[in-house]
Amino acid sequence: MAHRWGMVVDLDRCTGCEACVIACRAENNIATVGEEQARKGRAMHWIRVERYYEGEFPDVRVKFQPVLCQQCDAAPCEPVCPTYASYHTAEGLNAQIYNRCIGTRYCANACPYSVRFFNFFNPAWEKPLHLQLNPDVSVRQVGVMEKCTFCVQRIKAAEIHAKAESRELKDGEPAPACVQSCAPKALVFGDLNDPESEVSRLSRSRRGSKLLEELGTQPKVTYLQRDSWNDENL
Amino acid sequence: MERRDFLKVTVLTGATAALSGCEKPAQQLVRFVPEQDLVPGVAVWKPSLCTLCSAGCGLTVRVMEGEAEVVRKGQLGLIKMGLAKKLEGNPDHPINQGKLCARGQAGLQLTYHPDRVRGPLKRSGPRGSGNFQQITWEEALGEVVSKLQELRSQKQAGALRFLIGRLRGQRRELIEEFLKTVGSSPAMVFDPLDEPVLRQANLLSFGRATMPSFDLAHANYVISFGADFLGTWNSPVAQSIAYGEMRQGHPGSRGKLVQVEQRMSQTGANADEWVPVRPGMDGVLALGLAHVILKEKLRPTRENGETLIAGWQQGLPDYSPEAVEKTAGVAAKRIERLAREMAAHTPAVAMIGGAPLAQTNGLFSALAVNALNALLGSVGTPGGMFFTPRPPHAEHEWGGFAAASDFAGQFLAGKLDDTHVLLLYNANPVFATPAAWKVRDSLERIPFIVSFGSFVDETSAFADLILPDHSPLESWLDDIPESGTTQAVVSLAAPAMLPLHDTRAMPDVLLQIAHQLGGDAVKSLPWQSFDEMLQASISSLRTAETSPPVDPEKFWAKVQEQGGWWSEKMRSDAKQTIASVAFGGSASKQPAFKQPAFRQHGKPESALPQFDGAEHEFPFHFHPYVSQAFLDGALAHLPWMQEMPDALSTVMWGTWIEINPKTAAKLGIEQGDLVEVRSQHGKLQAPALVSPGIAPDVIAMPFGQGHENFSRYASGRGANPMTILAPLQVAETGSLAWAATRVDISKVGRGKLALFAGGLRERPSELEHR
Amino acid sequence: MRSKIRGLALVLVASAAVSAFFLKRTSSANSGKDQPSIDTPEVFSPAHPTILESVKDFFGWRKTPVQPIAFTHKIHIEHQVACTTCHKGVNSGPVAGLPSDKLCMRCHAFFAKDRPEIIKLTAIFNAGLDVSWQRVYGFSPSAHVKFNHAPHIRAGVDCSNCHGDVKNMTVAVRAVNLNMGYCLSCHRAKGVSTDCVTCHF
Amino acid sequence: MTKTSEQINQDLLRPVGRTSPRFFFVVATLGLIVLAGFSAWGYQLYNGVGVAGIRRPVFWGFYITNFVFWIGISHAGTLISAILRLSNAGWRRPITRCAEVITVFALSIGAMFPLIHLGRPWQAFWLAPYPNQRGLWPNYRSPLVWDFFAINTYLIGSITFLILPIIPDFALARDKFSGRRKKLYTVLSLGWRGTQRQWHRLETAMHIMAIVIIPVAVSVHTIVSWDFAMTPVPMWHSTIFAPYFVAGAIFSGIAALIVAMVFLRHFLRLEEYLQPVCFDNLGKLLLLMSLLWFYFVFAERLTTWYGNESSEIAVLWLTQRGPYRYLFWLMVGCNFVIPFPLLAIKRLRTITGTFIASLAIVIGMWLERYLIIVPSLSRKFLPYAWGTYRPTWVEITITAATFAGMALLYVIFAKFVPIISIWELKIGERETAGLPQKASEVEVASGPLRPVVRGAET
Repeated sequence: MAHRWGMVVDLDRCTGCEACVIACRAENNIATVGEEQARKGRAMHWIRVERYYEGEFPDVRVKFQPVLCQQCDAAPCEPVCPTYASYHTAEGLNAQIYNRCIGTRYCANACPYSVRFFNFFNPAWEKPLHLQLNPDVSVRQVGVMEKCTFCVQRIKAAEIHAKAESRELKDGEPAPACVQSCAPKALVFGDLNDPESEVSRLSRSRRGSKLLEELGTQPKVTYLQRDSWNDENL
Repeated sequence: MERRDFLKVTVLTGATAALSGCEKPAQQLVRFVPEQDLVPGVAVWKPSLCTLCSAGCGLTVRVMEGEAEVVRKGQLGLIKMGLAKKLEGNPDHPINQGKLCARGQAGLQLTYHPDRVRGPLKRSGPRGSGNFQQITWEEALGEVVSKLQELRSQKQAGALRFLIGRLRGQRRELIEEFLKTVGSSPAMVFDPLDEPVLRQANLLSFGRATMPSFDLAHANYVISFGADFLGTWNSPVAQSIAYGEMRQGHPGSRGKLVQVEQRMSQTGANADEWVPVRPGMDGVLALGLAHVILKEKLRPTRENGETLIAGWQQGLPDYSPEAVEKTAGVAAKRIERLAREMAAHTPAVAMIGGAPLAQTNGLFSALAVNALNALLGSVGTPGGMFFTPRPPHAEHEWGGFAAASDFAGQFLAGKLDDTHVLLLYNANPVFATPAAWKVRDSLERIPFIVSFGSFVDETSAFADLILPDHSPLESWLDDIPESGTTQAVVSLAAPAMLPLHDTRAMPDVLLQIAHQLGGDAVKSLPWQSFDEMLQASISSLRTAETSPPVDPEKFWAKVQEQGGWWSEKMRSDAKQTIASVAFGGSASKQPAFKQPAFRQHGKPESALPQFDGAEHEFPFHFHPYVSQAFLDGALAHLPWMQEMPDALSTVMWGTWIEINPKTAAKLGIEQGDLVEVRSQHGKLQAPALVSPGIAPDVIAMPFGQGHENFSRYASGRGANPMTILAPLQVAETGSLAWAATRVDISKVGRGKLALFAGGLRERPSELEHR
Repeated sequence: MRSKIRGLALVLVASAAVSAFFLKRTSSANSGKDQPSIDTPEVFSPAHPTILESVKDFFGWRKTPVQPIAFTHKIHIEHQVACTTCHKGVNSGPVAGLPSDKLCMRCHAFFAKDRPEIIKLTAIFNAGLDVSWQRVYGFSPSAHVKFNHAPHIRAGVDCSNCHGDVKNMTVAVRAVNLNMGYCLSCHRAKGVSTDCVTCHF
Repeated sequence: MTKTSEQINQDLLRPVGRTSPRFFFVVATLGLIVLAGFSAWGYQLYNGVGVAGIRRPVFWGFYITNFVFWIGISHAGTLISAILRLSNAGWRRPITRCAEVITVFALSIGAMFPLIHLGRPWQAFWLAPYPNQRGLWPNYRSPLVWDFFAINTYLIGSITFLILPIIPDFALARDKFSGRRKKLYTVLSLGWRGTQRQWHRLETAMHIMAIVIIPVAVSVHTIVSWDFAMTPVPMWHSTIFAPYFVAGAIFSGIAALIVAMVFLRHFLRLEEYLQPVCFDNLGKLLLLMSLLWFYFVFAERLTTWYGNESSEIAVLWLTQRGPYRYLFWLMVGCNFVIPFPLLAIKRLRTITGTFIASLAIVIGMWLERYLIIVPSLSRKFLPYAWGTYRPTWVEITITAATFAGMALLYVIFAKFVPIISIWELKIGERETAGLPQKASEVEVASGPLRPVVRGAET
């Protein structure tokens, strides 16, 4: 049976440490754009930890919310792409094919989650920083759109490996870099077609909800809302 | 794109063109015969250690064959070698269990940093100018040895000093051994991230000058006084793992986190209840809570006959909720509620760290919190606090930087002045001490300074010689983590990759120097290279748990392969574990808490903090804090860290000053305005960041930026709060009270902030129907 | 300082204008400073080094590689040397490795020492250098494609399918033009996935 | 006024025949600006689109604004002249050609902008469906692909629509001039001899084109509006967009036409041909469109405000009250407050009046497109990802260059082709004189060409 990759983000566990942010950079050769460009809003973080304040001092609270490509089943980014650079794979991923992208940036406008990032310039690594680049992921050139791929290179590697050993993938075997690095286990990744996988189990939680569900994008990332501490003894 | 960018672009174009003009294109470079045989395209995972903070996490390094430009025999060429591609947590390591924080992962860039010192350097310009010229290792070592021989012949061995950063395990042993053999005093330790005050308190309360561990996974109630234990404090990864368990690990029961502070930290942002308190009043608040618990007899106050905490028989009359409300600024009702909650939801544990310990009354606060833990019965019990046991072969704690070795104490005692030769390793006091200390000047006076640093920073800019160390990934490493686990751990790792540049490992260089010096040095340091020393040191552990002892070579291989040694005992069940390890494995039921400690230090008069600067002249408390990205600033040169948006401010590539919206409005300051902060000891400028998560009378600012000379990425970026701090000290310890400065602020113009976030709130007010 | 920068800038702008055709394309500089310091190492970037290069890449004109040593595949294969002996990693991972002369010398320290090419080889080896073989195949970075040898070999795809009749080649030549059409035709024929993300990521 | 065809030829061929130094001056100045635009584009191609001000989340900026604006302007000619032709409005005769020219040029300029704005323009040909070894085709679900087809169709159509009625005038010029000009016009006139059959064919063709071109024109701007309306972006995802855009297009088109006519009238001294009645009638049309535009904006804003959908309200307030308020109210001023009295009050609906109104509208409509695109993108659903946009010198230069380019093309065109359709005008003259009007008859009696040639001989 075909896989259907999905993720669960437990906001009650997330601490906003941003380990996922750096793990993603390291895994996916995301360019560092520098101060001038960062100030212009060209910084690229395929996964980001959104921070929202609630209330005023002294009764302040903060909500951390990791946001990455939601890999929507009805993705607004896909139909608008004139060249099929953004399209839906059999395993339900929103693939972004860099070399097919001509840079209309239409998908980025259509994406309600603003998780698509554009190479406004050719990326640059001051030598020997380029030695850190991951050879399993292509280095994007100027003028193409890029975004979270659920670390498709890791998924492919795992599948190839499993095939070589002529076996099925185990639950949690392919893990995106962000999931792998998450200390409080706020991120969980797996196959939604397998009802017994941890990700399926958690996405059925009563705390579960989808980001901007009302837009009908049918995301494959489920957010488990923050629990509140209620005092039963007093 | 503004004019100057346009300039920049063209300039860069020109520069690269010029360079590529004079340089041969890559495929024309010669190739050297590879020194390792790797299967191209296939990744291997090698264990290593993270050295960036005191947690001491274990790493696995993804190594793949790649082509690097290297210099061999003075010739530039390409070589195929194993290159570290990614750092992840070592799944078997008891501390971080396969996880790794953002900083740890960015540690990869230490190795590939373009501004790394690529070979030994000799100062060519005036001190501090940062002008150096390349020399050979032979020349460099020769110079050092001759200097040391000079000292020895002049019977001035004492005039050799070694200034190191946080350093544990065999590298520390080696340095101390080396110093002993040349007859000089132990190394000075400079680690701005260390908590000497807490160590002192723990020594007094528990007889252990060690950082505590917490069994958060099984705690039902956690109250943290200023400790950013999810972000930067103590052992963040281990604590985050446990925190996840506390929150959602046990179906049906979810622990509560209460954070007490003035400026909302990353941990505060995750708290279920955030309790703003007046600066330096954390101890008072802790005692207020204790008062309620005693008064309402919520917890047993006597343990097998004797009073749990001497001096508390009267029930802390001075700390009634009403009294505490006046001083600490927390409502009496709230204090009572909190006290009842935590007493009703044991195991409940209290911790203290960061700013509260950097007040003049830090020791008092720490002792108060320790006492509160004792009262809650959370010392050495599951869900409480305990001490990670030390491995059998290293009982004495280099971890415990007793005040004796603390830089602050020694420096202020003028110990640097009679120094003739100073060796520097991983310490940057010029950057990370108050300008008022004038460390610069005393370095100026030292005739000869040698740095082992991999980068030219503010301190090693004063060095006459730089003998660059390998990057951690290129080195033999070992470490003895102090906290974060119930197991005794010795981390150890072989180099994950060959050195990229013409660098040498500091321990090897030290051994070589010792051998060139000859005499006792050779006897006490017989090893040719550091790995021999490591093997020797760890072999004793063969007998520790397995009997009959395993074959030494096998053992050595196993240790290397799993990235260290950790006791298999005390792994399984935390419950009896913690009881047994709470005090260093010695299960003897000594009283968890020493009364005398509190008698001396718990006096009400020592309760209140002093601040530098008069309130009317400097109306705001200055609250510097450890940066999520750069810690104390030692990581400011990593581009990944610079571009990582700070969790709360979302600032990239810069620094900022946090101001409460009301305060900002009163002073006519808006987001991004350039603000000047003045203390009695100096002033600095940085853009304002208006944030609801800070008290109106507090101005907060992260450490880490404001480097004058620390690689292209950090130099001349932002401002350094250290420069305006008052040289106040924490009572009864040498250490710096870095949170005790008062300041005044004013708008001076328009600043530049690179913010990643657009909006501050999920439903901004503009969204509402008007 | 400012004026110095400006001066330098002007000079460089001028030089840029003159030699614009051969200039490196600019890319977002990391250091985010006004101007890279003099000791800036060369920057690694997927940008084409010159406009000319970009045009060549666009039309897929590649120059035929010139090998430092005229290695004859024919002879070696006749002597029963398997492809995997030298091209390490093909059957275990994505990349087909190019051998270092260490490997060559294992045999050629003893065999065919008198041949001119072997003498060249020995000379290079004795100089402590490696032979800088030029890749014959391989994709342009602008193709953003990741090819993995191992699964193809496991699937029993013969090397000659993509690399031509190497066993009758002297110096290897690019016998097959490995464009996307070529890959697809085979994938279609064998009923293998033609999903873009199978190769492009 | 009735003029002999003699005078008409004299007046209308004058600019083609004689060239003043002023012409060269104008061409030079405009040429320089256009050149600057092209070098800015070259600079962008060389370094990457990053030299423009676009950023995350505002990925579309000036370029797409200009695209929509120019496509809008292009609705001036063809559509209007087609409608007027079908309704056989007499006053159209002197203005049809200047209108159709605007269409062709505005369209070609507008069509450049998708290219300018692309990240990798050298791959733009992937928008065209052609068999290839990759087995890949354009994504026909994408509005951008619809755009590609619609605009190309419209361009071809309007070029034909422009060329057909010029042929007889080329022939006239051929017979009138000598030397190099004669050669040129001989080629251009495609062997037009003014036979009955030719006239007949021409008229049928014009009639068919006039009918066909209208749905095409409407479809073009409908599709342009769908580039926005098809995406779930606050204030974009709206059913009102298609008619709103079409109306806006015609609105700006007429305004542009009036501006152009005023300049022609002044510089080519066509006072007797472009008479106040044309401006008065166009003014009335403009008034209608202005009201229509106001109606659309009002309807759109009211429903958004009343619906109070949080993400849309954010955009609404951003434009009404936020940092974009100045631009917004300037737009309302330019598109309604200023033009309305000027066009509604008969006394003010003079040439000057309509000219001022039209200038205001051209500016206002550009602002409208900007205010549709940028605020929506800078306030999408997740506040964390909000951002603002500021154009750079590159975008500004290129934008300026397109306006200069439009003027330049227009001037050059007017240099080589009589900007008023001579033969149609003559038919108009006969109409007023109550003579037969079918061109074929005219041709048989005293065709528009032969007497002129005689006149030239005498």
